[in-house]
Amino acid sequence: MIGLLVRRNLLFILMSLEVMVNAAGLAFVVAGAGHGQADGQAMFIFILAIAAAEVAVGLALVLLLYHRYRTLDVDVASQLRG
Amino acid sequence: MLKLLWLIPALPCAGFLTLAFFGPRLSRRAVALIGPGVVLASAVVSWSVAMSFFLAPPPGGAFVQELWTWMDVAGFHPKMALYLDPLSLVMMLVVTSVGFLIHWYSTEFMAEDEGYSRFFAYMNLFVASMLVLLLGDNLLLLYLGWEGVGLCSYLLIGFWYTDPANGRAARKAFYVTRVGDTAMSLGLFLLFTQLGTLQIQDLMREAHDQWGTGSKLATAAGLLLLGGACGKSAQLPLQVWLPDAMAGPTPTSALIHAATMVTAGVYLIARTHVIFEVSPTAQFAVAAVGAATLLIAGFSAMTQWDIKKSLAFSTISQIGYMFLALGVGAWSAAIFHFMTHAFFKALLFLGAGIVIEACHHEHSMFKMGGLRKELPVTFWTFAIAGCSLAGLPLVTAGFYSKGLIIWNAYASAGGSMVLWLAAVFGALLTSIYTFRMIFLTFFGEPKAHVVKRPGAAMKIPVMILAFFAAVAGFVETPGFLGHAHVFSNFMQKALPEAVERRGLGMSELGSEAVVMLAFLAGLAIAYFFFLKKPALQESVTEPPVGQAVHRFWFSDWGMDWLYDKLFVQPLWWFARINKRDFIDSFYAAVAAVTRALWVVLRSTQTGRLRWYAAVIVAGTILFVALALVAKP
Amino acid sequence: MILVWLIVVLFSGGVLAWIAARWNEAAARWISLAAVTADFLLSLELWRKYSAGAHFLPNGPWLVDFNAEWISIPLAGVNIHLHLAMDGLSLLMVALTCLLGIMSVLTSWREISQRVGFFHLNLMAILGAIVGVFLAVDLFLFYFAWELMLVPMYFLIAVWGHERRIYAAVKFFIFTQACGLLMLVSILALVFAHHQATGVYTFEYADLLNTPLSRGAAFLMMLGMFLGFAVKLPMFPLHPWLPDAHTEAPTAGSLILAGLLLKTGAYGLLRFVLPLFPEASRDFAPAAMTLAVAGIVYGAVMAFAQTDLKRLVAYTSVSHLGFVLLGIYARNDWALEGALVSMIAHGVSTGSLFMLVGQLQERTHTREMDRLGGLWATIPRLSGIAMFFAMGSMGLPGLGDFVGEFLVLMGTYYAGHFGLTVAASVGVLFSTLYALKFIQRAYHGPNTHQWKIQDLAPREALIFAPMIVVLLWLGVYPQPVIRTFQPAMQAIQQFSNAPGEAPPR
Amino acid sequence: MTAQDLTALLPFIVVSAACLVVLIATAVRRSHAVAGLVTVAGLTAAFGLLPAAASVAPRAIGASGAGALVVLDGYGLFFIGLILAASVAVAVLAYGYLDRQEEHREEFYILLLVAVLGSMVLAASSHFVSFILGLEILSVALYSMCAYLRDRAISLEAGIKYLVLAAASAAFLLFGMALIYAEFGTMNFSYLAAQMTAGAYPDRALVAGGLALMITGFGFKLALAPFHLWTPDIYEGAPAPVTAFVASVSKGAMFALLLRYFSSTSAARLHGVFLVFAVIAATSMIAGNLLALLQNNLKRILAYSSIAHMGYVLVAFLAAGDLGPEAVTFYLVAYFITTLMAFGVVAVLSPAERDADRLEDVEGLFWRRPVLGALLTLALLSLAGIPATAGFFAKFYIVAAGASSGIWRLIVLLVVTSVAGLFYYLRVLVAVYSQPAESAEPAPRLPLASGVVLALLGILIVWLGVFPGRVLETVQLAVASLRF
Repeated sequence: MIGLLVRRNLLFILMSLEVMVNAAGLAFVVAGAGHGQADGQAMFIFILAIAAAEVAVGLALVLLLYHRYRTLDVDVASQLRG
Repeated sequence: MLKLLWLIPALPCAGFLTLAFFGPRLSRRAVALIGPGVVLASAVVSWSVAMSFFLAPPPGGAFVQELWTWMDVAGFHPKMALYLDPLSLVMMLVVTSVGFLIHWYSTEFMAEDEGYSRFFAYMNLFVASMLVLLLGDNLLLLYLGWEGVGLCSYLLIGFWYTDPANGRAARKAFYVTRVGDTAMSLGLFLLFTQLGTLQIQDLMREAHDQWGTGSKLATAAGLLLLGGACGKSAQLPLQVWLPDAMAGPTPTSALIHAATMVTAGVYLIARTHVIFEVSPTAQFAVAAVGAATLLIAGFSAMTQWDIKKSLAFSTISQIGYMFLALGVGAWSAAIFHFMTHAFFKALLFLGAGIVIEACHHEHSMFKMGGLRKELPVTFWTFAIAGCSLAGLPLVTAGFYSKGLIIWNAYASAGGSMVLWLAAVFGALLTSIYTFRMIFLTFFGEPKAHVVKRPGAAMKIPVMILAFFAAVAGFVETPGFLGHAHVFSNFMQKALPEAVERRGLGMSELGSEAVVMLAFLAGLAIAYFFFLKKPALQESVTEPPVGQAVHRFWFSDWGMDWLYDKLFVQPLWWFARINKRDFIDSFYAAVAAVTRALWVVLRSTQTGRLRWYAAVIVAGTILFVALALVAKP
Repeated sequence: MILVWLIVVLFSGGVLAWIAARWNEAAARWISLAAVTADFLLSLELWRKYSAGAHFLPNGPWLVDFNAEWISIPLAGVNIHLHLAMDGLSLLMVALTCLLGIMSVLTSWREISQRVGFFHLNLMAILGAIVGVFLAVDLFLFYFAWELMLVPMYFLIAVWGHERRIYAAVKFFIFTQACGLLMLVSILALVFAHHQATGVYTFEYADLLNTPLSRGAAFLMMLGMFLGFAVKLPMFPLHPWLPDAHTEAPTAGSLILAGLLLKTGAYGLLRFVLPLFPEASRDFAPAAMTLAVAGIVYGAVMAFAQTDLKRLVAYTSVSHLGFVLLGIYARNDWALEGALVSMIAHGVSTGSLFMLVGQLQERTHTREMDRLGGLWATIPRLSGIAMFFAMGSMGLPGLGDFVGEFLVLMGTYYAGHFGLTVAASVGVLFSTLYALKFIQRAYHGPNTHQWKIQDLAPREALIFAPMIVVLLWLGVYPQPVIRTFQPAMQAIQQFSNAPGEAPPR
Repeated sequence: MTAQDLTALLPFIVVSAACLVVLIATAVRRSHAVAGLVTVAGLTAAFGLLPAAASVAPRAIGASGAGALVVLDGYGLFFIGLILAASVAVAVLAYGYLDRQEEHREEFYILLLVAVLGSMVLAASSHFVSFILGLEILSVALYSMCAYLRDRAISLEAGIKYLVLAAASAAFLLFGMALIYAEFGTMNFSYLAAQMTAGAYPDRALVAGGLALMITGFGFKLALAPFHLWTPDIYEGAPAPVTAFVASVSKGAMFALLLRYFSSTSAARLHGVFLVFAVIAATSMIAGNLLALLQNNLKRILAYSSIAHMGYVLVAFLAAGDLGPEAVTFYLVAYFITTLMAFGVVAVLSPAERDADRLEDVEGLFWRRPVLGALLTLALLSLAGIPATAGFFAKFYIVAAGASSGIWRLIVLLVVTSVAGLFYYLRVLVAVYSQPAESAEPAPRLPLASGVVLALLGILIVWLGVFPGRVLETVQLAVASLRF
């Protein structure tokens, strides 16, 4: 979560997002283990799939950003305000 | 014949309507015919009604003609009804006859004025509303006439509207009379809520039965009605408007500000005399107001240079006499003085009109002089009226009516020595300023050359009025001069008899003698000051004290300045500063606050991604904390 | 069924006029004129039928009743009816609406030249909504019509107004809508309180009348509703929207604004606030009356301070409506009767004053009194009529306003508020100030700016004839109006008096 | 998966089939007309099959052990119907809008169908797994739809912002779910409800924390107060039809789930959670209305007003008793129609290169295009809650619900903020009715299909405003089935 707030590079933001989602997945696995059910792991697999989809679209957007602004600094894309 | 009573106010009203709507299209001749003609017709009808009233007096001495119910709201049902009794009969006769003469006079006086039809329309409306006032059966109808008359005086004073000064004088008149009317309307509310009716006759009966003498309610009602009367009749607290009202054309001053309207107050108090009988304090107040006004106006009249202003002040002081008479309980004397005053004061104004017209609209008496030879008819009629006003003994009507009032000021139930002295001193003042006026305008060397001779239409009414001014007195002569009580006997049915008080220090003859003395003294002083040695005037007014006194009296005892400072300035000041309605700024402030909030919130929309993420995280932390902390 | 016709005729007239305007604009004007006159005749016919002996229908003090299903939600037990009903009060109000409606169409004959169709659509929509307000007896329908009134009025001011019309229109909208929503909250609170007591959701006026309410709740609800109506009837602190809305609205707009919209406020107070919350309004009465008197005096003084003609006339409405409010809260027969008569008289006299100022503005293109002056010479007929109505608004006896004000003041005096009566009479005195200033500045005085303008054409003078007649008739013989209102007032009195307290005689 | 299950799932099947067909069609030969037609056909077919699915309702579908993943009851079907109808409107508007673009227009429909599928799953879900799956399908499709017009910089920016923030809030949501799963050991709403009502959960803090975290997820998706900062940027950046979709369908589906989740587990009655929701509602009403006061961009005004409207709906959501859910559902229906109308008008007006969202574009619209002007006025009046429009009755219903459950402070706040709200609706209205600036370029030709849709929406607004009885009945039926 800290990475998301601190870093300016879009790639790094995507990476920190991945970490956050996986952390939630891990929490599920632990919860599942606590109750001795397999649901936790099943949920984790779903989360992995979702994270993958997100990253795919994210990278596509990163490409577009670089193509347009020649930089990965996310603050460059802040025309919309007010 | 009595059935035609409703015709009397209806005729002038019809005249007003025709002139108002079709006036501009009618020729001058037609307007001159309709205006006075209608009033003449009304005068004729009122005389015939008077005749039938004399010959076959209706039962109970009064005749009521009901037209329609005006309103009927749960117990309050004033009717549009006309009530005729000796009091309103006399008033009606005077109003219609003097009214007609003045109309006839003004056909020529206003000849070259462009608002000709408008003038006669207003005059007819005035006569109509005055008659409604006089004949009104209940106080609400009287109030309707009362305000109508006020409106017409506003319209007529401000007749030459192009000059803003006239407009201001007209508005001043309306405001001051309106103050009086408000006091009167409060009186009406008090009377209705306490006694349950505004019908004058049963109001009087109720007042008599329910209120014991000296009851506070009666005093309050009396004082409120007195307030109304003072407003309309320009008595002490509210007399500032009458001198300025002279801005109107002279016939209007003659009709409204001399003969009829200003005496409406007298009529009101006479009509509701039971209330004043029930509360002696109110009655004494009337007497006090009368006496005070009488003196103040007398002094002010002496210092005026404008002939009409001087006449205006003399009217105020004469009405002061009438109030004095009402105050001491000499009801019929007051009405008698009203009748005589109407004749000679109207004549004085018409004469002044001729003089002003003759000297090319010159108002200042000091610039006139020696008109005796050029305007003989005017001079003689003016002189007769002047003597009648001053009270030339035995011959003029003024002497009898004023003498009667002065005698009653001492002799009658409410009378006292102080009042009598004030009345006598007033008589002295009256004769001084009257003769001052006559000597300044008609005697001495001619300063202004005469431009315009009065035509027949102006001379005949003046002569008729002069006749009445002289003759009218013999109707009511004091004891030692033939003891004729025709007038008071006639009034007997409507107004109670003035009762003599016991232990009188002096007889009627004595008081009449003193009055004659006062008249002669006044004549001498005036002759000595204004004709013999004009230089003497400067000697009086030169020293600073004399100058201060002169200025003080001239400006109506500083009343004008006082009211201006007290009421007019603060209102204008408030109007200037508060044009933008300060309540509005409160709502503007609310709008400003919302705008400021908007600016603050807008700044949160920075557009930077990381700032958004930070806010989301902060929000989450806050809510988790909130959820944990909150009690289950 | 006739009640529905009253509303439908107006709305359909508006739509027809809008469509007709495509081809020629005069047709649009004629259609809307026809619609309004038809309505006027309907109301007159109703009046003739019912003014004689006002007999009641079985279900409450109504003369004519129309009830139809509207929104019914059987599950939740909510059934809102399209319940229109007319009694003496609403009959007179509808007649006034139609009369002023005709006047507004006539005055805008020449004044509105662009987008005539849309103008008449709005005009008819407002009139229809106002008639709806006067007839609605189901609280939801009343609120529906109440809000519906705002939108066309907003358009009227915003599109056809003068310089600062946007500011004025928005201010008008927000003021009325804010308090309207407050009213909605109190209506709903009342409905739910009724639901608690009787278990059924109903917006029916008759059923809601005697819902048992705790003192505090009743006061709050009453306050909410009172504010909703007080803003429309510009009570003293809530009045700043009125001068702006009036000055910027076109003549027809300000005529309807002054003549009718202010009356809906007073009508609401009479019809809903007094009967629904008897004890609460009795406790609140002294406060309301003081505010009313403050409004009278403040309105009069502010009118005196203005230099813009329309703002002056607008402030006079604040003062006159102060009288109506005073009358309503004095709660006895004379005051209520007086309030009604002055409502009608004010509608006529101020409406005509606005029409006059409109005509003047059309000719001289200015409303500033300082630039006018000495017009009597050039336009005697218009100035004469202006003088007549100025006298009317000053409360000259013999004209409608005086009868109303006199009765109101008498009622207040009888209700024991001596101080208030004196203050109100001083207010009347101030009314002379502004009336005479209006005449003096505009018509009298020297013609410094050499105005050479063309006087009222006979046709235009004809517009004022009925108004003059009505005002005079009200002044001299107001009996028919009073008799029609009598039964309705009895009903309101009987509802609005707490069971224990006998109506003050 | 018995035959009944399949019939129940028919709408889902048809939509995914439509998506595949469009995929293959564009792969074979790019034709905008075909893609558009298939999408609309697919959606209407799904809508048509709803009664068939309703015949077997209520069906709980999912593995027997872990409890029903998806439950297709009256409530769910009602919202699915609502979503499908809205999507048809969006599709038609998009068709008109994209027609003016030059290249690659077909992929949009695939994304649209995916998003619709996601929101349908969301509306019908009753299990954490189906909840997160539906949410992510919807969100991922939306990321690319926002950034669809690649040549516009603001579109790209909107896409990036939406992706990052949505992903972050999804993470918080997941973590919250994990905490609740850790406490109760089950992810199915009905089982959760059973345990929660029992009230015997030892570790209250865990549950409260979990719920709070979930609220972030909900709050972000519904653009409620503290999480609303993204809304104006994405609304302005994304193309008009997409904004319409985001503003209506995605919020509607999310709120359906919120309502189902919280009314079944009656978690909202927990004092802490109630307080959180009250604070959110208050701040979003205030922020929403105040932010839009002097805004000049039409889409941003509508964005802020949608924040405020979500605040109003939250007030109804907090109202206990039977009126609450009804008010929410009815308000959502009215809100759907009005937002679609407003954004539809913007979509129809926008030329090829940029969206017509500045106030100048709408200047004097009523005199240039009377029909469009009237429709926009209707939408604005409905947003402002003026009678004879759906918005009025909806707002009336909410205040009624609030009054019945006695949450007076929120009601008064609602009244005050909605008055502030009037101001900016009037600002737009003034622009619509002011004199048209001569320089304004002629608005592009009104495509027939979108015209029909807009007209239909206009009629719906008025119909709902004047005779809401019919719709109210269906709403009540749907809500009745919610409390099984």
